[in-house]
Amino acid sequence: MSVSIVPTLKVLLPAARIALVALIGLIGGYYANAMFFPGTSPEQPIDFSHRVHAGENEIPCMYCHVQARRSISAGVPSVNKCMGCHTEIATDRPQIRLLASYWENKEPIPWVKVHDLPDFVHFTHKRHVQADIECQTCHGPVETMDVVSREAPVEMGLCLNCHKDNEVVHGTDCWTCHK
Amino acid sequence: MGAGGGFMLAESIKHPVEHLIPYAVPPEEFSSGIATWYNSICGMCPAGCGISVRTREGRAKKIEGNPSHPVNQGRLCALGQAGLQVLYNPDRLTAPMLQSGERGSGEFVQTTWNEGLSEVASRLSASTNNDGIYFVSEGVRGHLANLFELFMNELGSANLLHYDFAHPHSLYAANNHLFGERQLPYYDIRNSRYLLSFGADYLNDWLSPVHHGLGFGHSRQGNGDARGRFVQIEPRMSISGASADEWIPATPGSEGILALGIAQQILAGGNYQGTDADDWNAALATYSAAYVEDKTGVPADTVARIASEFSHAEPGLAIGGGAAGNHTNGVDTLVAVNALNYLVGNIGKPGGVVFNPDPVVGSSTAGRQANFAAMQDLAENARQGAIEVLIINNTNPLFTLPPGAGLKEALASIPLVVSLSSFMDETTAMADIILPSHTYLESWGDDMPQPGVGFSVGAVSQPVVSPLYNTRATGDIILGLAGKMGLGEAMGWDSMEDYIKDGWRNVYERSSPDAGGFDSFWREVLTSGAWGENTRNSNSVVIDKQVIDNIAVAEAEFSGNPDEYPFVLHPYLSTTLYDGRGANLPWMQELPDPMTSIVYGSWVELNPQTANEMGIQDGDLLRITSEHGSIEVPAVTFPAIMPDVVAMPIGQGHEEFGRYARNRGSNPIQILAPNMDAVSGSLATSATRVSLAQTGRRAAPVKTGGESRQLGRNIVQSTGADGDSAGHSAKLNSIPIVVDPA
Amino acid sequence: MNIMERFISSWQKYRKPGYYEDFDYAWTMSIDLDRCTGCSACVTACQAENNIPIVGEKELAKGREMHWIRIERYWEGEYPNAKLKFIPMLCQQCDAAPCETVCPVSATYHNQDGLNTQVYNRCIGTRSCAVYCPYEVRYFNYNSHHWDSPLDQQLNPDVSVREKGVMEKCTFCIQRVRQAKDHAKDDGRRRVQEGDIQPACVQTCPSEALVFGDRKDSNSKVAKSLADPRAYHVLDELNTLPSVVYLKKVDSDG
Amino acid sequence: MGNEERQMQFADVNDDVVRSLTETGRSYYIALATAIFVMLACFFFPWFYQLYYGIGAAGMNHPTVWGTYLASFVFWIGLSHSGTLLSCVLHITNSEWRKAMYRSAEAMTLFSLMVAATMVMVHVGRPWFIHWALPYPNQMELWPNFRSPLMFDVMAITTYVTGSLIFIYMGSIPDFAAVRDRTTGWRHHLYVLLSLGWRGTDTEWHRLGWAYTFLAVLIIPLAVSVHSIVSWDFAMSLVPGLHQTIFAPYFVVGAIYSGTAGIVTVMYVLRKYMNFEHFITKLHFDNLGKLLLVLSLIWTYINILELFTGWFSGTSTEYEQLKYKLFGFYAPLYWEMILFCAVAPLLLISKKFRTSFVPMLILSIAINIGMYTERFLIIGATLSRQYLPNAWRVYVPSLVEISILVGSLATFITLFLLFVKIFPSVSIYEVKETMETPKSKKGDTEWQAAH
Repeated sequence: MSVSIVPTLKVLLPAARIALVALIGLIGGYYANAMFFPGTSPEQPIDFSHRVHAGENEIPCMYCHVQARRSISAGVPSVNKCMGCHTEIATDRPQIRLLASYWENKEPIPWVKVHDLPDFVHFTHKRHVQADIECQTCHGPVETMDVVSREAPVEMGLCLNCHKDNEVVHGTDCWTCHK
Repeated sequence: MGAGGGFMLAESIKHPVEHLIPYAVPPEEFSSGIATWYNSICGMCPAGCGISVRTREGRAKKIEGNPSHPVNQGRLCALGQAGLQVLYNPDRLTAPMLQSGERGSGEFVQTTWNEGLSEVASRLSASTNNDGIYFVSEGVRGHLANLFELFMNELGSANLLHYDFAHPHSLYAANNHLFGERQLPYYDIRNSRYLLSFGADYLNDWLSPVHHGLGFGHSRQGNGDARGRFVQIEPRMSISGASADEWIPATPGSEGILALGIAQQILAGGNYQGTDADDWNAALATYSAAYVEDKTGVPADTVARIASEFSHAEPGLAIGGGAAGNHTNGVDTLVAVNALNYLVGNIGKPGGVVFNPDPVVGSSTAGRQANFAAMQDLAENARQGAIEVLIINNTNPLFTLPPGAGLKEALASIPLVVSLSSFMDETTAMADIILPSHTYLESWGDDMPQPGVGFSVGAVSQPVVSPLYNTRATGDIILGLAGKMGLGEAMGWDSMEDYIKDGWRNVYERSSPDAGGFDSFWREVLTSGAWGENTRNSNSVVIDKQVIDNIAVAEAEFSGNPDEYPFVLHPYLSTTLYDGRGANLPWMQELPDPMTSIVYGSWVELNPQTANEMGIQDGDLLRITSEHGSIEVPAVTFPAIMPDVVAMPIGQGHEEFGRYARNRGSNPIQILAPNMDAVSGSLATSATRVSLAQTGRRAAPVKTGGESRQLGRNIVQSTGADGDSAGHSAKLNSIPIVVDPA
Repeated sequence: MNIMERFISSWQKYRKPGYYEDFDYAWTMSIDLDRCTGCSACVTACQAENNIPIVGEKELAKGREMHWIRIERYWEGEYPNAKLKFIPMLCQQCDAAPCETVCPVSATYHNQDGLNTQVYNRCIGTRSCAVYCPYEVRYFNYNSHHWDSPLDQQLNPDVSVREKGVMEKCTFCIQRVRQAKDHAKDDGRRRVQEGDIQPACVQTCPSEALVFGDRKDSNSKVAKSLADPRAYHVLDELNTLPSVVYLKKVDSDG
Repeated sequence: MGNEERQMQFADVNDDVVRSLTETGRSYYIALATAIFVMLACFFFPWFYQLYYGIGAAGMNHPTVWGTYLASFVFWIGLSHSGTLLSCVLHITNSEWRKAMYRSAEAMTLFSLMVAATMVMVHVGRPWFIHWALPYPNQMELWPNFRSPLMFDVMAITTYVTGSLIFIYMGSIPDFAAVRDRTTGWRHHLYVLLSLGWRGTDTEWHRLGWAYTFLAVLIIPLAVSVHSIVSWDFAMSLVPGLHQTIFAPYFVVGAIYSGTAGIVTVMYVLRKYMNFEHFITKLHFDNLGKLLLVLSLIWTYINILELFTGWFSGTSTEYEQLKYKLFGFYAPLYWEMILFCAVAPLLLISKKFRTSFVPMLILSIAINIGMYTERFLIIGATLSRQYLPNAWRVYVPSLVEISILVGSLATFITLFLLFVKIFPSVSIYEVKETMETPKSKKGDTEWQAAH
């Protein structure tokens, strides 16, 4: 009787092929999704361009996101803040008209959140801004984006490395961010 | 297939979409992520504590005591904390409604404020006789009270009633009788060395519990070595009784006799040097130690001991209320108790009885307080058909009145019942028109706490959040009605805020009007949340002879004869639900009762011996029967209650009042006899005899506590008064005290 | 520093007796049993501050209460000499905490404030910490709780809402501690001072039975009450080194 | 029956064993189907419900936060002992009688360990994060807590599983080869893979023997350590009634005790339904019986010690604990345990009892019921009576818990049923070692006639 393993392997070959194809498909599918439907740059109610505002016109971030320096949340500008300029500037453009219509009906604009941390992470803009951390560190080069997308990997690793490099006091204590 | 799998995998780990929604126009003090604090007034009980409410993103997050308010000085009780759940209660009334089906059927249709108001207004103007208009409100003070007065005067009706179940009518009457004071005095527990409390659960529900709590703590440990001693006299141990150094059970209704017995001992001990000592001796002759022991069941030597301790403590303070005041001889009792203060001469002294000035705003509403008699008259008039319109504001008489009053039936013959309540309580369910009012956290108001703290105090309450629903502040509703009825010239303010502001100009005049004009004063009051003139008067009184001469305590009368109904029912205000207004707050329902650790539901407490004799186990469902009805409640053995007394908390047993309160437990008021105190006409809640019977069923109440004995494990350690035995166990080497490195 | 070294160092750190003395704060609560009236204001205050769920009657009947601070009651004697004694029981923030050693994922450990952390998002729910805790002050989320709208609008944004399968417990209101440090930083102060922080329970206590502070600051209130001859620890014999100190009830009748 | 007297031959062994693998009766399929159905209905369905609803689906409360799940975990770990452990001990003491039963015993070890692992998954509140209990580098830079007895457990059990797996597999290689040569079709291919090209040369036999013994020696301390560590999960706490030095030996003995009883049960079943009458004989039951007797005596002794120390300590905590165990809410369970694990086994003194199969079966099952109760009491009864009387509360398992317990049993049976069709459930070559060379052909025909 043969003790050779070869015939068995022959038998198993087709099964192995199928498994291989499936695996490749799995990996391919995963990256295909990540590539074509990244979901890191969601569609916004108004095509607001950070490139135009922050980039070309060099409006400082804090001008609109006033809260950032003194509050845990940077805060989105209220509609009347937008209208502060756009009652004069570029009033004819369709997107600005859209904005104006929000303003007339006194409706808030339902912006879609791009950089969203889990609810158990208590991040405070205040401390980081006051420590002169560039907004771009976490938000990526926003001033170059027409549509804001999540580029910097805002994950625990990022926070920890930064806290370590800057020797934040008790920066790696869990309760610094998780309460 | 594999590809699909991978696709789904990637899909499944994606973030959910969240929105960032900015204000169209943000309010000026708003900034996202930063908390804003507003000072206001607590509306949960009549004590009138000051609160500061923490808000974030325009929502109330936490209520804390207002440190600058002299009543509670930053502290707050459980019920006050739970005020948030009044504001955010899922069962609030959200819009004006009209009764669509039968009255009480609970069928309502929504309507607009305009319609609702004009409907009520037209009915009011159409009323043929003005006294046919009744306004029954919860006890309110300050400008709201004034506004009600004004409104009713304009309507030409005298029938404005403030109805609170727990209002201490007897105490008012007693003080008036003894000292000739219309206001309640301020009992200075903080500085007293010896507190003698006759049935007053001062740490839980009596007058101003939080303020008393502060006083208690300070008197206990705040005065260095001098530690205040607390003695509680009551048939069933209350929270205050548990915290007291000595708890003395006395036969229900005999507290007054005990007080006079003590008084007699004080005189006999020659500790009273007053000129009118002889009058007192004459008046108290009958109350010999033996007589008192016979009537009260308190040993003669105990009476003597307390008398001497009390009179030698500098100063001693005697307070009375709660069950002691809720007997047919309530006023007598409280007169006797307050007389003790007179006899030890602590009137107007720190640690004694300090008389309150009249409130600055809202001339004392005590007179307007409806006692049981008044409510019975109301019911009677209704039956006569003399009532055309009944307006109810945030009070719930159908729940807090014994059926004996017959109010529920009487309502049937009132053509129009209007409710201004924020919740669908029993009474509101019977209304034809509901004009729901704001909660106290959404509306403007002001308050002069009664009893105050010995000096004039005022506070303003302001809305801390924008209204959640289509409701209106009570004041604005009244003003609205006035407007509809063309009472404009008399009541021409366009909002409660203006009215209050106007009113406070007088206060501003009182207090040095140099401080940069009214507006800055007003801003100051709003930010600090309180205003006061912190000087206590120290005037004493002389009790005139005939008051002394006919000082006596009649025997308490009970309904039901002792053979048929062997037990005296002792209903008490629930620690967590007060008089039932807390029953719709989940936090309060889940807060374990400190004495029994029971949550959700009601129970009846009886002495372990009694339970043994009757073969009753904890959790057996008992039927409690009085001459006026019967209810079923689970039994709980309670080590500190007299064998012939059964106690039951008030607050549960709602038929309406939202999902958390409805059909839970039972309401002892339902079986109370309509007995009254002869003098004050207030309901004698403790004057009902009952009988217990096993139903054979079990319904063990939900408890959070297990075994209630220490089994020698020394968890709650105690030491002798002189701090002995503290030494050896005080080796706290386990906590090193390190000196500040900085 | 490589992983192995880190293991060793952290191991030694927690083995060193009195390691907690190196921390820059030692938050301590003292509870005067002679002042405590059992009014339970602290319980509700805590529930409001820390998003403690409304458990519901059914769950409570199963014995799954969640109050981080609870009032334990102990009867002594029989009628007519019955006495009732209250003792507020909350996480003792032990310096030698049994719960810390057992958690397999280090969801609970001793942090720089000298407190027992409970990191909800790290917890996998073995519940061993609750078994190891002799004070029974760790509470487990047996299911996901919900707040009937709009009750959820009250939830405190500074505190995470815990999901099912997670252990939770008193944190000495860490969010308030953090905030106080934050303000201190804004004012350019190095340390938080006495009175900057009051946990919800301490803040509301009507009889001022609860006192909170840093015992390293030798003239803080708590440091004084530690020196009080009435001071003691519950279950001191277990040598868990609690940061909650109780002051004995004065029982004048022995 | 009655085959024990008859002289067997090498061929018969192969025949029987291979038959047990290839020829499958309807009864087997029915049994398997039932087992799988019960497993799905009673284990997986309630578990998924619990995943959705939360641990609240079980009856646990505050402060009794551990319940039957952990009890089952300890129970299965316990059952796993004396499979491999016993087999090792007997191997290095070369006791002949081991050879017929050790394969199935080791299989038991393996499967009960698997079930135990699933019990952990069922027990924890958030099983979807269970991997955090394993040390692996991650961007959170977080590691498990190596001070935790539970971590020791993870390590110990994983090691033990690997060890047992290698041990049982190595022991079966020659048999795989034997079966490989007697089968065709997919089975043949399967065994070709499993037998790793075993030829049966002297070197191979020599190496195998050496490695086998070596591993056996290694596994003994490992097995002992595993259950000591399991006991530390409890003993390292401060809980009165758990915080005891005796716990490690107590658990190890208990484990071997219940494990041995388990083996008796399994062997009875194999003997009856796989027609192994002539491999598994009175001798085996007799020996196991003696072992059980000894173990039960040691176990009883430790129990008495526990009571004594509890009483002797004189502290309220220990004393209440004791009172509660003996006369409290769970008292009936306690006395049931004493009856099954301490009293009943005394019957084993009589040889007649030890060598009669059905009574032994009943006793072995009773012992395991008793041992499960013991684990339940250690957790349930102890946790509900701790330091603060005010927090005392009774714990009653919910339906979900009970159903999952039954389901875990079904899972075990399923695995075992699958095993007997893939593994030769008695060791062919070692049984042969125990046999003399064949005599006449006569007996053979006789024997075949007997079938």
